[in-house]
Order: sequence, then structure tokens, then C-alpha cells
Amino acid sequence: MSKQTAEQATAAGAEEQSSPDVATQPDKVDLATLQRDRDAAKERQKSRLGGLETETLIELYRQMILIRRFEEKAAEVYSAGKIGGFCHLYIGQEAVAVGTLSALRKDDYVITSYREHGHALAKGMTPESVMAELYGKATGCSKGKGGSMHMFDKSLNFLGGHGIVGGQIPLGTGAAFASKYQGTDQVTLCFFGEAAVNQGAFHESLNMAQLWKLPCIYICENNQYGMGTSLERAMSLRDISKKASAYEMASEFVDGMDVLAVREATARAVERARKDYLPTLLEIRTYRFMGHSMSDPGNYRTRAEIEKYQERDPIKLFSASLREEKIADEKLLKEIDAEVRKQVEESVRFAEESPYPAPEELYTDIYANPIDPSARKL
Amino acid sequence: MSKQTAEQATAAGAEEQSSPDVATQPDKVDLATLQRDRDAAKERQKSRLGGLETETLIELYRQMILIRRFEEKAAEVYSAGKIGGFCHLYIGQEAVAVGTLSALRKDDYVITSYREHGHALAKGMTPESVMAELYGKATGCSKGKGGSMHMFDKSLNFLGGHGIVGGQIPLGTGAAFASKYQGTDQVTLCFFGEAAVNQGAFHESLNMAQLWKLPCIYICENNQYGMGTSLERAMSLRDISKKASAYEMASEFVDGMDVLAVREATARAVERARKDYLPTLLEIRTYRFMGHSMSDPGNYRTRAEIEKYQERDPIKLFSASLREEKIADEKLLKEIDAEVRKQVEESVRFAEESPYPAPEELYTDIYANPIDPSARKL
Amino acid sequence: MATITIREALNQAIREELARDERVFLMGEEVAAYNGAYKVTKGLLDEFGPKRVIDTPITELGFAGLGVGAAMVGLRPIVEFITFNFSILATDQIVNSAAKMLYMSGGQYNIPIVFRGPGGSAYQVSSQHSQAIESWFAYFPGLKVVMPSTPADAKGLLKSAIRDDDPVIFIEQERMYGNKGEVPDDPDFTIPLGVADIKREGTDVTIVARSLMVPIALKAADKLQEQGVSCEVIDPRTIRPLDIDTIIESVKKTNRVVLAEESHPVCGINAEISAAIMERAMDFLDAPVKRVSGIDVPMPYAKNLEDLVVPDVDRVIAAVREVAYLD
Amino acid sequence: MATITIREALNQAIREELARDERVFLMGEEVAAYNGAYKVTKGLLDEFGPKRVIDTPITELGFAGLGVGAAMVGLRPIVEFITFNFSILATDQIVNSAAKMLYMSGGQYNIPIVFRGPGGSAYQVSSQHSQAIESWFAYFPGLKVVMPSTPADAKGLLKSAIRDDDPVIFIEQERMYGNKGEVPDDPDFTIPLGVADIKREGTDVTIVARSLMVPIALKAADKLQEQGVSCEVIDPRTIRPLDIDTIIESVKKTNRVVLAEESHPVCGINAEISAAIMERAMDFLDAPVKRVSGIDVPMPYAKNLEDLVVPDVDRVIAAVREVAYLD
Ligand SMILES: Cc1ncc(C[n+]2csc(CCOP(=O)(O)OP(=O)(O)O)c2C)c(N)n1
Ligand SMILES: Cc1ncc(C[n+]2csc(CCOP(=O)(O)OP(=O)(O)O)c2C)c(N)n1
Ligand SMILES: [Mg+2]
Ligand SMILES: [Mg+2]
Repeated sequence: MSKQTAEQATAAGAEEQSSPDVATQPDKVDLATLQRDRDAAKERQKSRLGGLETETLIELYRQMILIRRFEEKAAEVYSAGKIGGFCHLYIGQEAVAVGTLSALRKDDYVITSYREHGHALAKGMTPESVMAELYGKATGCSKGKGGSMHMFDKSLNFLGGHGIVGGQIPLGTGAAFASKYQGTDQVTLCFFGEAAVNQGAFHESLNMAQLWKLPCIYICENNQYGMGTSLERAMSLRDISKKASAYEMASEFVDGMDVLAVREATARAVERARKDYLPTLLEIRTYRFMGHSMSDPGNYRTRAEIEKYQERDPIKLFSASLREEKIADEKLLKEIDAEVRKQVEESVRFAEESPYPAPEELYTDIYANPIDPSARKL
Repeated sequence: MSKQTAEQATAAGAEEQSSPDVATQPDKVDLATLQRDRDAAKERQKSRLGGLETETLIELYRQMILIRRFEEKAAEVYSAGKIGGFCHLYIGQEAVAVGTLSALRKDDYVITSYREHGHALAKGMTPESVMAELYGKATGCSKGKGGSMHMFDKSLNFLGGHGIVGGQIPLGTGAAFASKYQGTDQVTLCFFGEAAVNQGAFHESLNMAQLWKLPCIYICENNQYGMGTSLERAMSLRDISKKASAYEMASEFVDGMDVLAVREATARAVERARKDYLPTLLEIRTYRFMGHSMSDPGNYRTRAEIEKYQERDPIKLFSASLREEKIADEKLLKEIDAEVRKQVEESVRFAEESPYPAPEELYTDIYANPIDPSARKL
Repeated sequence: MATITIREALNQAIREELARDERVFLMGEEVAAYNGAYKVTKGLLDEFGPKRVIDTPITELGFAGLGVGAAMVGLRPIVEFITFNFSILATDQIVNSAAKMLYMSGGQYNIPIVFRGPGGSAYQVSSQHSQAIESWFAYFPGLKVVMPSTPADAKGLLKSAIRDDDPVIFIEQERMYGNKGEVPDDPDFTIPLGVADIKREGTDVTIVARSLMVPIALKAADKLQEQGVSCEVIDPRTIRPLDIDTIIESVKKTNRVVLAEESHPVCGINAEISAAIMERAMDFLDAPVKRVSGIDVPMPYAKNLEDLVVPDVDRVIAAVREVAYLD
Repeated sequence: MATITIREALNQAIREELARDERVFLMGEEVAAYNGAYKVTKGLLDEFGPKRVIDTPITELGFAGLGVGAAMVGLRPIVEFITFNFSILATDQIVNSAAKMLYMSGGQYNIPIVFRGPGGSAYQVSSQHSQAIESWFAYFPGLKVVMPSTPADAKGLLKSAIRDDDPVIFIEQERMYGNKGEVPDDPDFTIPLGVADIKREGTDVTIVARSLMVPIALKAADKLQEQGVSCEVIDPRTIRPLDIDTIIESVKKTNRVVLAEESHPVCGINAEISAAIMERAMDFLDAPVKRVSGIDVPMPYAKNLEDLVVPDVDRVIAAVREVAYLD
């Protein structure tokens, strides 16, 4: 990990010094440690397998590998120039979307940032509708108008991807407010990155949620970087789950590489929210294996750091647990992978064959009630 | 105090209920308790007198009574229609401005909100220049352009009163940033009300201040109300000084009715800031005896509640301490009061006799470098 | 018809819509227990309780966004800003969330929300509390922007805004809350958004005025009538979408136009209307369209300076006489 | 004269001013270790160190305000927004603190700060990341607003902006960073704020264009020349204060005007210029001033739709032919 500290990098008043090349210092993590870490994580995960139906476990695996393959394909078609704009991949973070959403009811709400392909798929949106949206096609989940950062599916209560860092946090708080107002027991999962925690919107929202007891679960996907800035260069406090204490809100720290740990912690928060309208802040520690977006070479991190986390790859970890506990054999997992790959291929074909939005679409969806010019003649 | 809780008053999902008349329930504080409270506070204050020069103590008294008399006069001329706009009085909070600023060096920076007459006077601005500003006269500290909410004095490093709740918090952080950048050891005192703590600007600023180690002292004047809303109806956490822990910032809770307690706590924070560029959050618990502004009848508080705090009137408390410890006798204190009253009268005369800004002033001070029309002909 | 103030008319509109539709709720700073900073929401907490009438922390960005989120999933929030000056902190949620949601979701999530509160000049509260920012909101497709000038318009338009399925910016005028006028009693009285009102018919000069400038334009028109100049006074009421047709028709009749507003001139609504008249009716103009706007300075505190900023009857009269080539 | 990109020109300007004046510092998200989200600030951390080139948390309101506070007490901050889309979160500090400070302090505290970054349309980043909001800033007295269209202008104007004692909004164009042009080598080369540039002289039609529209207008002018129409292309460069004199002079010569911008039309800069021409030169017009603006919709993601929004050479040509009554 970058050895550049917050003070070195940013403080006024610090002595001048030339910028350390953030990627040249190898991380002092040797293989033996990595191995030990990984094995311990696996043991912890295995202890969580009990009580869960095989079907559920396989489904968690299927969703994670679907997201992985989908994102790999997105990267491929992006690089081939078939899609444009920004493209923020979710590779490495699959256990977060899959684990959290697996603890939800279908009618619960989900809202997130621009890095939302994974959440969209985990909420049940089809690879077709997501891929077609990336292609900017009329068959996309947002009719091609939203794109990579703005995927929505009203039929699934997927409240979308949002592009302003922190912007979705008040919105998710509002969805939770509405559930309580309407007297339903729906909960809202509101996702954001750790860098979004620095935005005022986070602070204002958590205060209201705790003050008014709203059934909102705030999920900070702490992948440790906001673009090229590591958490410690942007936040004076490292332990984000502690931020909740400034609002007297419940919070939990969760290993985001363990899909079952994520699922369990979410389930606890969901119960609090559903029963007692109580919000929770979950800090889920994860890592993104790719750059911030497709255009980011990512050289603010060392190879060693990335490899360290790849040792803890949530999919590798989970497949090992499943195999070792004989819940699935290599063959089954391979079959699932093959199926998923086909699904993803199919989504590309679908997207490529779909039409672009008609030019008239430019002018639709601006207003739900366009002003009728004849109204003028009252 | 209002018995309406945050949940009752605001929560979606709460049963409907009619609005309790917030001012009809008498506070259950009997006189004996009040007496005890006050006596204990006085004992604490007296224990702080030691080591301070008489001259200093008298000066603290003089400044507090000056602010009190000034504000009483402002209320009077406001009611007489001689000044307009908003007018947010500082009566009851005098120990905060006087205690904090007495711990500063002359070249330290002060920035605050619209409730700033007290800070302006404590920073050394003349009653004349403050009163003339209230009158909107050319001789006012902001030439009549700023008014009650926007008093400035560059010669005294008084960075002004600001009207957007929370808006001065990033600004004060910036002044502290500049001091560190310039390598001076000036510190900045940044004042705001407890309701401003809910604004995103507070959160964003404290994070930067701690991250970059800026010599800024954040002073939350917790007078327990933001307009008509009590702290507990607006904030999920009651203990504001704890908010600092979300930034790993130092903090302290201070009795804002005791000018010496305020001074001591500020001095500690100033030392940290001056020596080590470390920020501090001070929660100074105080009370405003008047309405939010001159147009606020203030019937969201009971008479009993107000009286409870008037028992702890910072000026009464301090004059009793001074008398009982024989630092000043009744006669001296009366003389000071008389002097101050004269000064305030004088400021009114000055303001009334001063001219309004010339009409041409409308067009000045918009740009420091107005674009020269002749530049167009290059 | 009862004669009531704009404040009361707004109160009635909110009250009736709260009663009519459970999904409607009101939130903002001091709207409930305090009865509103400007008392527009008086009595509503008593009548509807704290579930429907909600005091918020001072958190403009947060509660504006919360309102938008609630509107996504079926509620119809009315969000009050104590004044629109403070909405500046919430612009991100207004222009990036509320205005764009329907479009970027490909038509799935419309946002039925009203952001309301006083705007424009107040009395001696200086530059941060006394500014008109309607042109910022009018700039954005996806928003509707409404500015009433009479009690009847205030009530009828606010009810339409609350019933509308899109985000509506509803800007009242602090100085006008006490203005009185007749308002129909019918609880279903509404005025459609997007329809200008001809407040006074005339033949010589068209004055387009909104909000605070409407009574001033009408007073100017009275005086000008005495001077033999007949003015038509048009109040667009909705400034986005703008009912430009009604304005153009009038221009074709009078051939002379004065535009009156209290806001800063640059990129203001007057600029937009002038440009639109240029495009659609230049050949009908006997004189250049004349803009009368607030003086282009931050609002000063001193009364004598403040009085110079906001256009008054005399400035409107002078402008009319100028376009009529009378001096 | 070296031929460099706008990106390099901006980088040079910042570098030279950092070297020239210790009070100047640069802050923003990713400006330092990452060398800038769009690489405008490349190498500056290396050269000037972390005291002068500062990565911030994602905290637009906070660091904009911090910059203004630092400017109050003697520093000269350059605050980068990754894009101006995110400045929307900071508008309060820009329009209420930076713009009004000098006025409300009665002339005591001027704010020498530059807010800069890319604005306008980018490629396929949808509505929240692809919008032009210069008219919002141009609305406010107290701000200066600059939008360069060439490397030389970018460098000369940015240096002037940094040396200026007032808050300057400096809006670059994301799509133009790679555009090349000649830039004088003189380290004291500056271009004064407030001065329009005639990018091409002509006699038949005046095209006023800024930022992204300047090269498009010039291309249109080339093609129109072939069609026998001589266009004068004026780039205001500073849009507040606007050098309206230069525009009016041109109008008096050509008698026909097309205004080109990529922003939404309503209350935009085109509206302002059109209204000003109306007021000052209507009698010189042989045709109504024609506005060519971005289509009035939130920016869609789909490439085919996006391409329809931003005005292109054909739309400018059509507008010129229309005001010249050629079709
Ligand atoms: C208000 C705002 N500022 C800046 C950006 C540019 N930006 C996009 S993503 C990002 C980093 C966010 O990091 P984090 O919140 O940790 O989420 P992650 O990308 O790691 O998922 C930045 C700076 C933005 N979109 N919105
Ligand atoms: C952003 C913003 N929102 C609302 C207001 C209106 N307002 C002025 S003061 C105030 C209460 C502030 O309370 P607090 O911060 O506790 O300070 P106090 O007035 O008690 O000194 C409110 C709501 C404002 N000026 N700015
Ligand atoms: Mg991150
Ligand atoms: Mg308070």
C-alpha cells in the first residue's frame, strides 16, 4: 500500500518534498503471511456455511461469478471501443453486493453510486438490460439515456446508480423515510464508497436517519481508494464504522471479501431496520482489483498490494470453501461459470443487436406532465 | 424546556398527534435547586480567579457588561424602528465571546455567524463602528453595506459575521490553513451555533482540519436552540463535543456561563493550535436570553426554563465572584456599568449623526480590480 | 370569494392538499412547531400532526435530497426553504437529482416534489439573504418554476404544483406575504402551470412582470394611463416552461415592451424573454425591448442603498416612456 | 512560439504562477499525486511539493470555502474542480462567500481565488457529468467568468486570472484539452480579462461563440466562405464582465448575428447577449439575432442522442444562412 501519509501528501506547512512515486515501494507482505491470512479467512468463512441451504450458497456463487464475468466482458467491449464514457468496474467487490442483497426481501430498496453494475445484477436485473445500457441502446434498463452510471429498474425497486459522490445518500434516506411513512416494513440499502463519507451529504443524512429512526442501512464499501487517493490521505479517522457514533447510530465492521460475513451482518442490520425502524452503518472492507474507471492505469498502488488482496479474492475464497466443505465440486463450479459466460455472451449479442434510441427519445422523459400548450389558451 | 421529543415532533410513521403547545408545560425546576446550582457554579468560578491579575478580571467584566448594554440598546433602537432587517442579540452568551477572545493574541483570527455583535466588541471593535453598522451608516464597520449579520474589521483580523448557517466554518478553516502555510503561529477561532453542527460544511471542515493539522479552534456555542428548534429535536446525538471523535479531533465541554472556565479551556486549545497546529472542538454550553432575532417572540421555551438560566447569568455570576472575593466592590462595578452605558449612548449618538452611504457606494466594492473598459481596446 | 393575504392563500393550498392526499407531506426548518419562519405553515402541525408536518435540522442539502428520494417511491413532498437563499446549498439535489431523475432513468422515476419558500429581496437583510435566483432553476430542463404575484395565483398555482408529477420550484416573495386579494372558495380551484395571465389589458406598451414587480407594474400602468399611455401587464406566473405565446401576441399588438424584474439582469428571465421576442417578433417592435432589472450589485444593507436596487414605479414608468419615445 | 495543447498551456500557466508567487497554491481532488483527473496539473506536485499542490478529500463545499478563507488572509488559491459539475455542491461558498465578501465587508476583504476545471459536454457521461453552468456564475456580480478556446487564450487568461484580485471562475472544456495551438514563450505573456477576441474577421454575419463552439464556428465560417458568406467570429473569452462593445461594433458592421453555445438556452449567455444587442443595436439588425444552443434536454448517454444535443458545424451554418436569408 502507498506509504505516503496524509500529512506528507497534503499538509500545508509541511516541508516541501518531491512527490514520492507512490507505486515504487513494494509492500512488505511476504507470501507466508498471505497464505496464513487467506487460510484464516477461509476457516472463518467455512464456519458460516452451516445452516445455509446448498441452493442458497450456489446462488451466491453464481451471482458473484456472473458479476465478475460481466465486468470482464464490459472491460473487453469497452477496450474494443464498443462502449464509451466512464466505466467503473466492480471486480473484487462482488461479495459486497451479493452478500448484502441476498439478505434482502425482493421489495426492499437499493440505491448506489456510479459503480453499480454489480448491485444491478445482484438485485435481479438481467445482464441483457445492463449490457444494453452500457451500449446506450434503447433496450437498456434506462433506455440508453442513463448509461454506465445511471442504471435503474423500477420493477425491482432498484433506485439507481448516481454520479455525484455522496448524492445517493440523502436519496436513500428518503426512500427509507417513505417506507416508514407508508407503514411498510421495506428497508433501504444505500451504498457508497469510503471517499463519499467525507461529503457533507453523508453527515446530514445519518443525522436525520438516526434522529427520525429510518429503516436505512448505510453501506460503506471501503475499497480503500477514492480514485487515486487512499483513505488515509483523505480522512482523519481510519475507522469509518466509528463515524456512526457521532450520530449514536449502530454500526458494524465487516470483512467484505467474505460473502457470508457480509450476508450475516446485513441480515442483522435488516432485522433492526425492519422491526424497529433503526438505521445502521456498515463498513464493509473490500478492494477493487481494477483501476477507478477504465481510463485509470492505477499506478498509485503497488503490484504487491493488489496481489495481497487478490489472495483474498472473494470468489476464490468462496469457491474454495464450497469445495472443501463438499458443497460443490470443481465440476459444478465450472459448469456454473460456463453458464454464466454464455449468459454474458448472450447479453453482448443482445446489446449489439439492439437498436439505438430513436431520435425522438431525446425529447421524452423530461417531464412526466409536459405542459400542454393548449392549456395556455384557457 | 419543550417536552416534545425529536420523535414526536418529526418522525414519519409516528402516530398523528396535535402539536403540543411547547410553552405551556412549566419546567420542574424549583428555586432551591436553582440556588444550589448557582452557588456551586460560583464556587467553581471563584476557584479559577487565582493567578489572574485584577486588571484582567475587571477587563473581562467590562467587556461582558459592554456587550450586554450594547445589545440592550440595540434592542431598544430596533424596537423604535431606527434599525431594520434581522437583529440577533447575544444577551446571555457574553461569557463565551469574552472568555474565548481573552485567550487570544491580537493578531489571531476570529470568524463567526450573524450573531456576532458580541464577538466584534470583544475583538476590540468600537461600539461606534458596530452601532453605526446596525444603523446602515457610512461610518459602520462595513460601511453600512453589511449590516447586523456582516460586520468585519480587517485591521483587527475580525473575519466577519456570516449569514448562511455553517458557511463560516470552511472559511475559518481556510484562515487557519493560511496561517500554517505562511508559517505564522496565528490561530483562528471559528464560532457557530449548535444547529450549524448539522450542516455538511461542519463535517467537511473538521475532517480537513484534523487531516491537515490546522490551527483552528471550532467553538460551538451551544445555546440549545436553532431558532425555535431545540437541540434534541434536530440532532441524534446530544453530546456535541463527542462529534470530534469522528475526526479523531481533541474536544472539550465547557460551561459557557463561566467566563473563566471558557477562558481556560480556550487557552488550552490555543496552546495546542499555536504550538502544534492542532485543531480542537469546544462545545460551550450557553443560553440566549432573548428570542432568536428581534422578531421572534420565543414561545417555544417556558418562562421557567429561561429563568433557570437567568439564575446562571454569566454577568451576575462573575460580578458576585468578584465581589465575594473582594476583587471589586459594588461601587467599582457600578462605575464600570455607568461608563459602559455612556459609551453605548455615545455610539448611538455617533450612529444617528453619521451619514448614510453615498449613492455612489452602491457601485463600489464589487470588484477589487474592476475591468478597465479601456482594456477592451487592446 | 374571500379576501385574504398571499400568506393565507398559500396556507390554504397546503392545508387542502394535505387533507386531500395522504402522500403529501410538508418538511423544512421551523415549518411545524414554530408555524413557519414566515408563518406560511401556521396551524398545520396542529391539524395534521408530526407525521405530515416535519421540522428538519438545518441540513438543506440533506432534506432536499431526502424529499427527492421519498418522491421516487410514492410520496409527494413539499419542501420548504426558509428562504430560497438557503436552497443554494441544496442545488445539487435539485438540479442533479430532482431535475434529471426521470430522464436518466429512461422514464421510470418521476419526482413529484415542490420546493417552496420566499425568494427575492427582503428588507435590509443584506446580500446573502436578499437575492433572486429563479434564473438558475429556470435554466434546467426537468424543473418547472412558478412565481405567483396575487393570493389567487398563489393558491391556485401551489395546488397545481403539489398535484403535478414533476419537480416544481415555487418561489414566493418575502415582501408580498401580507398582500391581499380575492381568492375563490372552491377547494378544487387550481390554476394550470405554464399559463401566463394578463393582469391588465392595454394597447400601447406591453409590460412583462413577475412576482414583486407585478403590483409595481400595475401601479405604473395606472399612472401611465393618466399620462395617456395604455399598458398591458402580463404576468407569466410560470417562468419555466414560459408561456411565450401570450407575450408574443401582446407584443404584436402593442409593438413595445418593457420587462420588469427585481433580479440581477445578467442571464436573467428578462434576458430570456427579450431574446425570445427578438426571435419571434422582432419585426413587430417599434422600439428595442427594454429591461428593467435589479441593479447589478450584491444587495447592500443600508436602507438608502437598498431602495436604489429594487426597481420602483418610477423606473418602470421611465422605461415605458422610453420605449414609447415620449421623452 | 511553441505549439502545445490547451492542457499543456494551462499546466504552464499554473506552473509559472506557482513559481512566481509563493502565495499561490493549488488544491483539489487528485491534483497532486494523481497529476490531475485530466492531467492538467501533471508534474506540479513533483516540482512544488505537497505544501503548494494539495490533494483534497471529496468535499467540494468544504475545500471551496477553505480556499475563500485562505484568500481572505493573504493567499491566492487555485481551486480545481475535477469538473464544474461538482462545483454545484460548492455554489454556496462561491456565490455567497467569494462573490459577496468584498461588498458586504465594505471593501475590506477581496478574494483573490481562481476556481477552475473542465465544464460543458464530455463524451457519453450522461446528464450529471455533462452540463454547462457558466450562466449561473455569470449571473452574480462579484464574480468574473472566463472561458478560453485556444491554448494561447487558455494560458494568457489563466495567468491573468491567478494574478487578479477577485474571484474568477475559469471554465475549460473537457473535449478541448487536446486541442493544439501556438503559445508565446514569454513567461509574462498574459491576456487581460474582459477583452473579447475577434477570431476571424468578416463582413456579412457576426458569430459570437465561446469555448467549444469557437472551433466549430470557425469551421462553419470556412465553409460559409466557400458559399460566399463572410463571417466574423467573436470569442468573448470573458463572459462576465462581457465585452459587449466589441460585439456591438461587429453587429453594426454585419447587421446579422448568430450566437453559438453548447449550454442549455434558457437564461443562458446567448440570451444575455441577444438582449444586450436588442438594447444597443436593434436598429442595425437586418434579421433577428439567432441563438444556437445545446438542445434543451438533460444530456443523454446514448451516443446517437448525445450527438444531437451539442451544436455542430451544420447547425451553425444553417443559422447563418437563416439570418442571411439565404434559404
Ligand atoms: C461530487 C463529486 N466529486 C467528484 C467526483 C469524481 N469522482 C468520481 S468517483 C470518485 C471517487 C469516489 O471514491 P469512493 O467514494 O471511495 O468510491 P469508489 O469509486 O471507490 O467506489 C471521484 C472523486 C464526483 N463524481 N462527484
Ligand atoms: C443555510 C441556512 N439555513 C437556514 C438559515 C436560517 N437561520 C438563521 S439562524 C438559524 C438557527 C441557527 O441556530 P444555531 O446554529 O444554533 O445558532 P444560534 O442562532 O443559536 O446562535 C436559522 C435556521 C440560514 N441563515 N442559513
Ligand atoms: Mg473507494
Ligand atoms: Mg443555537
